[in-house]
Amino acid sequence: MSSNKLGLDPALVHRARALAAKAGRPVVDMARSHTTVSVERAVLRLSGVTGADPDGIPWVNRLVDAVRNDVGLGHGVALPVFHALAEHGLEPTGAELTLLAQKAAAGSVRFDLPTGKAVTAAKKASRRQVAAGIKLIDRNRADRDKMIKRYGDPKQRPWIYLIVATGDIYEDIPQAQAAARAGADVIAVIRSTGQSLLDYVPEGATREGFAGTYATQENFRLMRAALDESSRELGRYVRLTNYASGLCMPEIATLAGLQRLDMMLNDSMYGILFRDINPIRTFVDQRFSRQIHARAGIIINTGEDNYLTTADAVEAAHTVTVSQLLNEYFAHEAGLADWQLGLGHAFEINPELPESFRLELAHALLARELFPDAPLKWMPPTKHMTGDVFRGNLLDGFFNLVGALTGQGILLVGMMTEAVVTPWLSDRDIALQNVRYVLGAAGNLHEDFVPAPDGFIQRRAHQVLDEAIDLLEKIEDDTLLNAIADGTFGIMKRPAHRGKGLDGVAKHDDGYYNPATEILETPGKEQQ
Amino acid sequence: MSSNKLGLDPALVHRARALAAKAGRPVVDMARSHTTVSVERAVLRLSGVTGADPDGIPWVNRLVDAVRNDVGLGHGVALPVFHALAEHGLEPTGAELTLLAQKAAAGSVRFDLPTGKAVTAAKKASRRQVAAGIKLIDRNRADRDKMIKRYGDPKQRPWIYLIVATGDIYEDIPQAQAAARAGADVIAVIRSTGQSLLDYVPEGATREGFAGTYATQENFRLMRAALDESSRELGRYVRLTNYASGLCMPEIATLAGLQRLDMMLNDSMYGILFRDINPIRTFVDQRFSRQIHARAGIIINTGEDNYLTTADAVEAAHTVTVSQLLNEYFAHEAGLADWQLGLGHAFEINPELPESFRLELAHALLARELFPDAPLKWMPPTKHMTGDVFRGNLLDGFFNLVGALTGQGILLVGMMTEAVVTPWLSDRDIALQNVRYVLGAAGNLHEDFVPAPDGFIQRRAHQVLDEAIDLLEKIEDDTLLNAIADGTFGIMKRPAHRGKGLDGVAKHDDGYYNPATEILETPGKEQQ
Amino acid sequence: MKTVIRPYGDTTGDGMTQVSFTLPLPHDKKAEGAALQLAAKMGLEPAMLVHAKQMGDGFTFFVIYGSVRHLVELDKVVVVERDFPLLTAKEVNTVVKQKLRRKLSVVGACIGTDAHTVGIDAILNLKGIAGEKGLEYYRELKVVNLGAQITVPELVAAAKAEKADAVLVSQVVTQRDAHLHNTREMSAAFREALPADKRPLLIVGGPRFDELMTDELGVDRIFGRGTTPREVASYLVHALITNKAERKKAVAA
Amino acid sequence: MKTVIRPYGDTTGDGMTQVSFTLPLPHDKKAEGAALQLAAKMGLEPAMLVHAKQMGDGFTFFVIYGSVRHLVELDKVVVVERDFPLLTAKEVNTVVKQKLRRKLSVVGACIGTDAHTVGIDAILNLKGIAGEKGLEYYRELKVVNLGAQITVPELVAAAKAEKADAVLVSQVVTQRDAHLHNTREMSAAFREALPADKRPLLIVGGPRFDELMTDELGVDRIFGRGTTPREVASYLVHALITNKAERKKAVAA
Ligand code: B12
Ligand code: B12
Ligand SMILES: Cc1ncc(COP(=O)(O)O)c(C=O)c1O
Ligand SMILES: Cc1ncc(COP(=O)(O)O)c(C=O)c1O
Repeated sequence: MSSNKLGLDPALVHRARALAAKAGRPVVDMARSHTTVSVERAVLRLSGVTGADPDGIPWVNRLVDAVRNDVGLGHGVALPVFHALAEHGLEPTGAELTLLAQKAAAGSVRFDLPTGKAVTAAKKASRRQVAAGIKLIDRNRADRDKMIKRYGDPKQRPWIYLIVATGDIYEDIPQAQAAARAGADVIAVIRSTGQSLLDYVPEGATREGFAGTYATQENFRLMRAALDESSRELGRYVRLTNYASGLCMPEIATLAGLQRLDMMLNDSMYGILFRDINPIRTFVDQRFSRQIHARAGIIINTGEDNYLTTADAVEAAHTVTVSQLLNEYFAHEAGLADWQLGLGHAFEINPELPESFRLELAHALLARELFPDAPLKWMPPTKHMTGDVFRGNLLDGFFNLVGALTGQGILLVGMMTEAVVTPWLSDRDIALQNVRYVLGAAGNLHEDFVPAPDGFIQRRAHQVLDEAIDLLEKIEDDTLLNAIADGTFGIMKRPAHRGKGLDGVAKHDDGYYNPATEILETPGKEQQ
Repeated sequence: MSSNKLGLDPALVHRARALAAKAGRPVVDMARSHTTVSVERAVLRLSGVTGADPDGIPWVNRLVDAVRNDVGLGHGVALPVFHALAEHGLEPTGAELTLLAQKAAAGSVRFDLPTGKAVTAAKKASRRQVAAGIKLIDRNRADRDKMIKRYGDPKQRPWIYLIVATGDIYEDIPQAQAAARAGADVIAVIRSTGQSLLDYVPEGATREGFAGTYATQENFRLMRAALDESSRELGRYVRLTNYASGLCMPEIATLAGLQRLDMMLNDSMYGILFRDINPIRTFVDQRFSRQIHARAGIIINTGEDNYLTTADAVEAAHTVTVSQLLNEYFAHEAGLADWQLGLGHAFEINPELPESFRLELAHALLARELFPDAPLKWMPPTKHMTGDVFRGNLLDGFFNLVGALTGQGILLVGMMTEAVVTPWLSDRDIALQNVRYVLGAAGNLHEDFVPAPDGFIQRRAHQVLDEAIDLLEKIEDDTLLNAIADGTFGIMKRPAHRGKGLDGVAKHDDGYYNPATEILETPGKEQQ
Repeated sequence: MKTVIRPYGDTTGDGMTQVSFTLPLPHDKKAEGAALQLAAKMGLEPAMLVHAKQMGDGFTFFVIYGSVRHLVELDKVVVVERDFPLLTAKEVNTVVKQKLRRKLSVVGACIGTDAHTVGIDAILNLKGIAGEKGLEYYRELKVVNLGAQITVPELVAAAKAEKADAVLVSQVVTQRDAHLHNTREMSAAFREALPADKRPLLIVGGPRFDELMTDELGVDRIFGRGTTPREVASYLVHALITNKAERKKAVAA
Repeated sequence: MKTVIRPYGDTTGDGMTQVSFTLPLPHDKKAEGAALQLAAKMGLEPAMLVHAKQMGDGFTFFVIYGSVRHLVELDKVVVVERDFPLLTAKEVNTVVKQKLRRKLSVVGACIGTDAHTVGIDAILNLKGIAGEKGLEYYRELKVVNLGAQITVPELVAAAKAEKADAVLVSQVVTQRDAHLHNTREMSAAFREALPADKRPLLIVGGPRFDELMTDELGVDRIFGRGTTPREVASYLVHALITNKAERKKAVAA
């Protein structure tokens, strides 16, 4: 749907985009000149390092820590690791790299920076090895394309997106399959509450998350396999989503690529604002993770909806727009195409407010018309949901209707028990029935929805866009990092030098080398 | 709201109306040349006859039966009764008329038709006495106007209409008051299941109805007094509704006028179709009852919604339109003004049907635009409601939305427990919350609702109007009574000479006299 | 299959259940405590009171979630399972023709003040329901549908006049147990009017009946929500023809 | 007021109640029977099964209405009633200033992996909630809000450093009883780290706590859904100043 129901001024829209680029540019520059422990671990994962020590700490962590101890991170881990590999007469394979990690952990390897010819050798070896990893990602992308061709995409827009959150992958799987059978097009496995602050990715199949299941490579694999089964059964490719955000964004993004996940929550600021992760760490991690997603053909979902759980959805509507523009800029810069941009927004206006539904329509349509080629992720009411589940199901219905009227791409299905529990099996069924009713009965009502010229909806949308431009001007003036420090987004104040994970950031030294970035930034050659 | 969103052809609309008048005319002629036991009892009620015998049979019944026994009904009861009154030296007052009834029941009075001067005397006496009754109705109307002036009408359209149905007037009253406090503008007290087939109106305050409370003069009085209290408390005149339909339509209409009820369910065909009451009986009763309502300033509610519980709401949509046009014709003929025509229609399309919501919009908007000055009574889903109360509340929300989008006048509030029980206190509260949300959040959305030119909604509305005109042509050809006999409405086949209550009908003899009809048909003099 | 199960929220055995009700109390802490007490008595443990809303002066509506401690014992579940074969219309007609050798006479009605005919019409009328034709469609059945608001004496008279093999009664209104009263009145009237061996098979149906109550109500069979004509026709053939011997025995006893 | 009441549908004493749950069974008569068995165990009698829907292969969702036979005994309702006077901000400040003669030190946090800060922020931050300012607004209170995902050792350390009179902990995530585990861990850590008379007042809050569980959780007070800052401030003054004598006694015992 690419309409012009709001009569937006193209010059204004262009100006908003240009301002976002200006405001974002310094952050990109910062991201390009820094690395993090997780970026480096992602490089090792791409090189084939797998598994964890007996305490559950992945070998990639042990190896990066060892390298860092010996030579710091400023040159990246690729050079010292592949140099050491050669020095110890090991082959450049995943298995032998893992062996190296084990040795390093045991203290039997010391790392040095190679010099001279050894540099070229290490570069070449590491690039070859990482390229093999990226090839797996490419193959997954091709496989996905094939499966979509075979099984087909959902018949309708928006795609129906459902959450599974038992904490136990073996309870998640049947629930996800049941949800798919009941009509879900996308299944998201919510993560355990603690995971995003873990500076490592847990290993193996897990059964003990709190309000979500750990994101692990094995859990990804199990769930994707289960949904492949469902796709076959249903004749419709069922997509799988997980969460990249957190201290391990680059690695989880990589694992998602390696296990053919289809969408990932990946926001440029969510970790900063809602997990108190250091802003610099986040921006650096984010850029790498998005480059991976771009390559993997994964659709990202951004997190603007979250702002409206802490800030007021009317007062802060323009901050959502600003953030969407920033997320778009960062995404394009990282190589993501428009179809990969599941920009977030939400139905979070206090339902008691007069005209709340029309305000929601105005906001949702603004997003739709600002980003005509992005799928847009439309999030259901959460903040104003209460234990009154009857009312809850009603609000979700009107949320679904806004989704249909404004052509949203991805509809995150709201649950009537939002304020009570993580979704029960029956909640999901009731919620899907709600979506089916609204899309079936009123899915084409957008044809008859014409915001009155200069009426309430148009005026509100114009006002939000104006406020967004004002704010972008301020941000451009004062820097994005300061804006974040001031509580611009979600009323969360996050100074640039506070927050978790800053110690995992390193500035590039001269001669920093990252074979993954190199490959990802010069596409074409390895890509098929 | 008087818009032209459907682009209806005024010539076609005019033609539809003309056809309805032609089809209705023979029925009106029939009604004008017949009377019924209930019409005559209504005359006596207007004259002030009250109370019942020890078995609960009202004195009006005993008196009419006695007259009928002696001289038949063909001349009406006014002449023989007032003649007998004079003969027995009784005064023309309600009390003495009641006394006469008691005597007649005891067999100590015989009735004759007066002749010569006695005719003039009886006419005069009866007319004076009935005029006093009608004066009470006029006074109630004036009181209502005053109270509306003082307390005000509901702030919003549609008016919110809620049902109370405990079977016990003393449980009904607090529930009605609670409903009013929670936002109801109109309270309807549903009747006990058996009442409409009783050929008498029960007396006194009652506590033992099934799925509804008996309509009695005393129950009317008690509830109206309670709602007057609520009106004072709330600063908003709360209207009261009951049901005229049934074998006692003329009398109940009269009692409603005497107790200042504000709206009455009064359909030209409901009793025929859904209570198997004889068609002739119904049409005669209906005309008289409507003349009373016209005089009393009571808004009538017609019953087209019911057709869609037995017939399919899409297939039979045009039968609703035809019936509305007929109801309008009969109403105008009986003296009702447009603002008194709460023509019925309903949200009864199978919600599984694709585009069901847009079809509902098309139908509701057609009614709106055909009858721009009538308030229209918009009825909630019932047939496709199930025990899934969560889904039920959602459907009711979308029903409310159609009401708001199409400018309905009276919104009968749907209950999530429709398929389960007569409404509980909490059901009503949840339902009102639903209405409040929809009207508050999306009440003005009609400004942005513009059916696409020649789009789905317009085409559907035009199609229904065309089908209605076709059907009216057939009816005009074949007579309305035959159409009813053939199952045209609600798939119920009701031949003209079958059904209950036919024995209570009498053709006017020469010299038939009905002081009430006389007064009601020559307004101006008695009316203030 | 396990014989003991519990409700399922999102984990096997979690017992999760939702409850709502109104208490005649204004909303305060005490009222919430009262609601939780009731939840505990219902077996919710722990119970979360997630919503409370006062309505008018003296009532509060509550929504409660929690884990119910009761176990569902599958081996003790009592239900009326279909104990007769489901036949096609053709089979029904054949059995009637070959074994009864006359038309099977059925009289149907909606009795008392109940005027909900859609249910009985769905069973009897040609049109049927859910894609199945009603009993009128069955060549070997003679169906008289009396319609709504039929009194019990009218029904008994019609059953006699039609020499009904079976009487089918619908009851939809349940407020104040209207359906139970009317059914009892009806079965008592047939017991009084006719000797046991002349009495037609008595069948009632409606969406809110408990199918286990046949004895209490004095009827032969109860059909509930979602009944289809074919089930009824199959039952008629079973009860009146195929299984007649048993029935005779039972009546004699 | 009566001391025994029942739920109210539309008539006093009717006991009407609505229940829904899922059973791990495919939908058939037996499953409906199982659902009705559970309803009966919960005390619904008679129970009407009004909705059943199979979900996936092996689960069915049920909605049941019916009259619950349990009585609510109002005299046996146990609740945590507010047992302290509700003060204005001014009054709180005055008491602290006059009786404590120093600022009252409060440390707040959301512990464990829980990152829901809106609730604790509503209590502590200037902005407050429901038109009431948070504790930061109280001149005589010194508030340190540690924010989200604070570990218990971090919290204990901060409480010591700030010489906290009271520690306020929020827990919103309840899946697998996370809130209960975290609270127990927290109170145990304080018991271990500090002698009884040095230990700050321990308060937890969150929408799903049972306010009666203080003893089980080892805390002084629990605040639930819809708590306002003023209630908390009033309680602090009551527990730490006005009622200190009693508290001392209790601790000694
Ligand atoms: C349609 C309808 C009407 C129509 C009836 C038209 C008609 N000719 O039948 C009209 C509009 C006239 C009407 C009026 C009223 N109705 Co009404 N109506 C309904 C409605 C919406 C649908 C019922 C229906 O048709 N179901 C579809 C049929 C196919 O299903 P069914 O009846 O369950 O039948 C199936 C089975 O039960 C079984 N079955 C049924 N009978 C029999 C008999 C036999 C022998 C067998 C074998 C099987 C069998 O087989 C059928 C097919 O599967 C329901 C609400 C709802 N959604 O259920 C309210 C409902 C039944 N009505 C109700 C009420 C109260 C009334 C009124 C009394 C209201 C009033 N006071 O004005 C009036 C008066 C009616 C009266 N005197 O009885 C209440 C009953 C409450 C209760 N539990 O006691 C309901 C539940 C609505 C409500 N919540 O208030 N109603
Ligand atoms: C806002 C919100 C978020 C925001 C939080 C932002 C922030 N900075 O706080 C974001 C989007 C980040 C978020 C994320 C998640 N959330 Co969340 N979230 C909510 C939501 C919508 C509202 C909570 C809220 O703010 N309520 C408003 C405040 C004012 O109310 P309150 O917390 O009850 O506080 C009041 C009282 O309880 C009391 N109180 C509370 N604490 C304290 C402390 C003291 C000392 C005192 C005296 C009083 C007190 O006073 C307060 C004022 O009256 C709820 C759903 C809902 N509608 O309730 C889900 C909800 C709480 N979230 C939930 C979940 C599962 C998550 C996630 C784990 C999902 C995931 N896996 O990704 C994540 C991760 C969060 C984590 N690690 O903890 C679940 C919890 C389920 C459960 N019962 O276990 C809920 C119920 C949603 C659901 N149904 O799934 N969430
Ligand atoms: C963009 C984004 N990332 C991540 C998350 C979840 O993060 P966590 O796993 O830290 O709770 C969310 C939550 O909804 C989100 O919106
Ligand atoms: C026009 C009309 N009259 C009367 C009734 C109620 O009639 P009864 O009291 O006969 O059930 C209805 C039912 O909804 C109706 O629509």
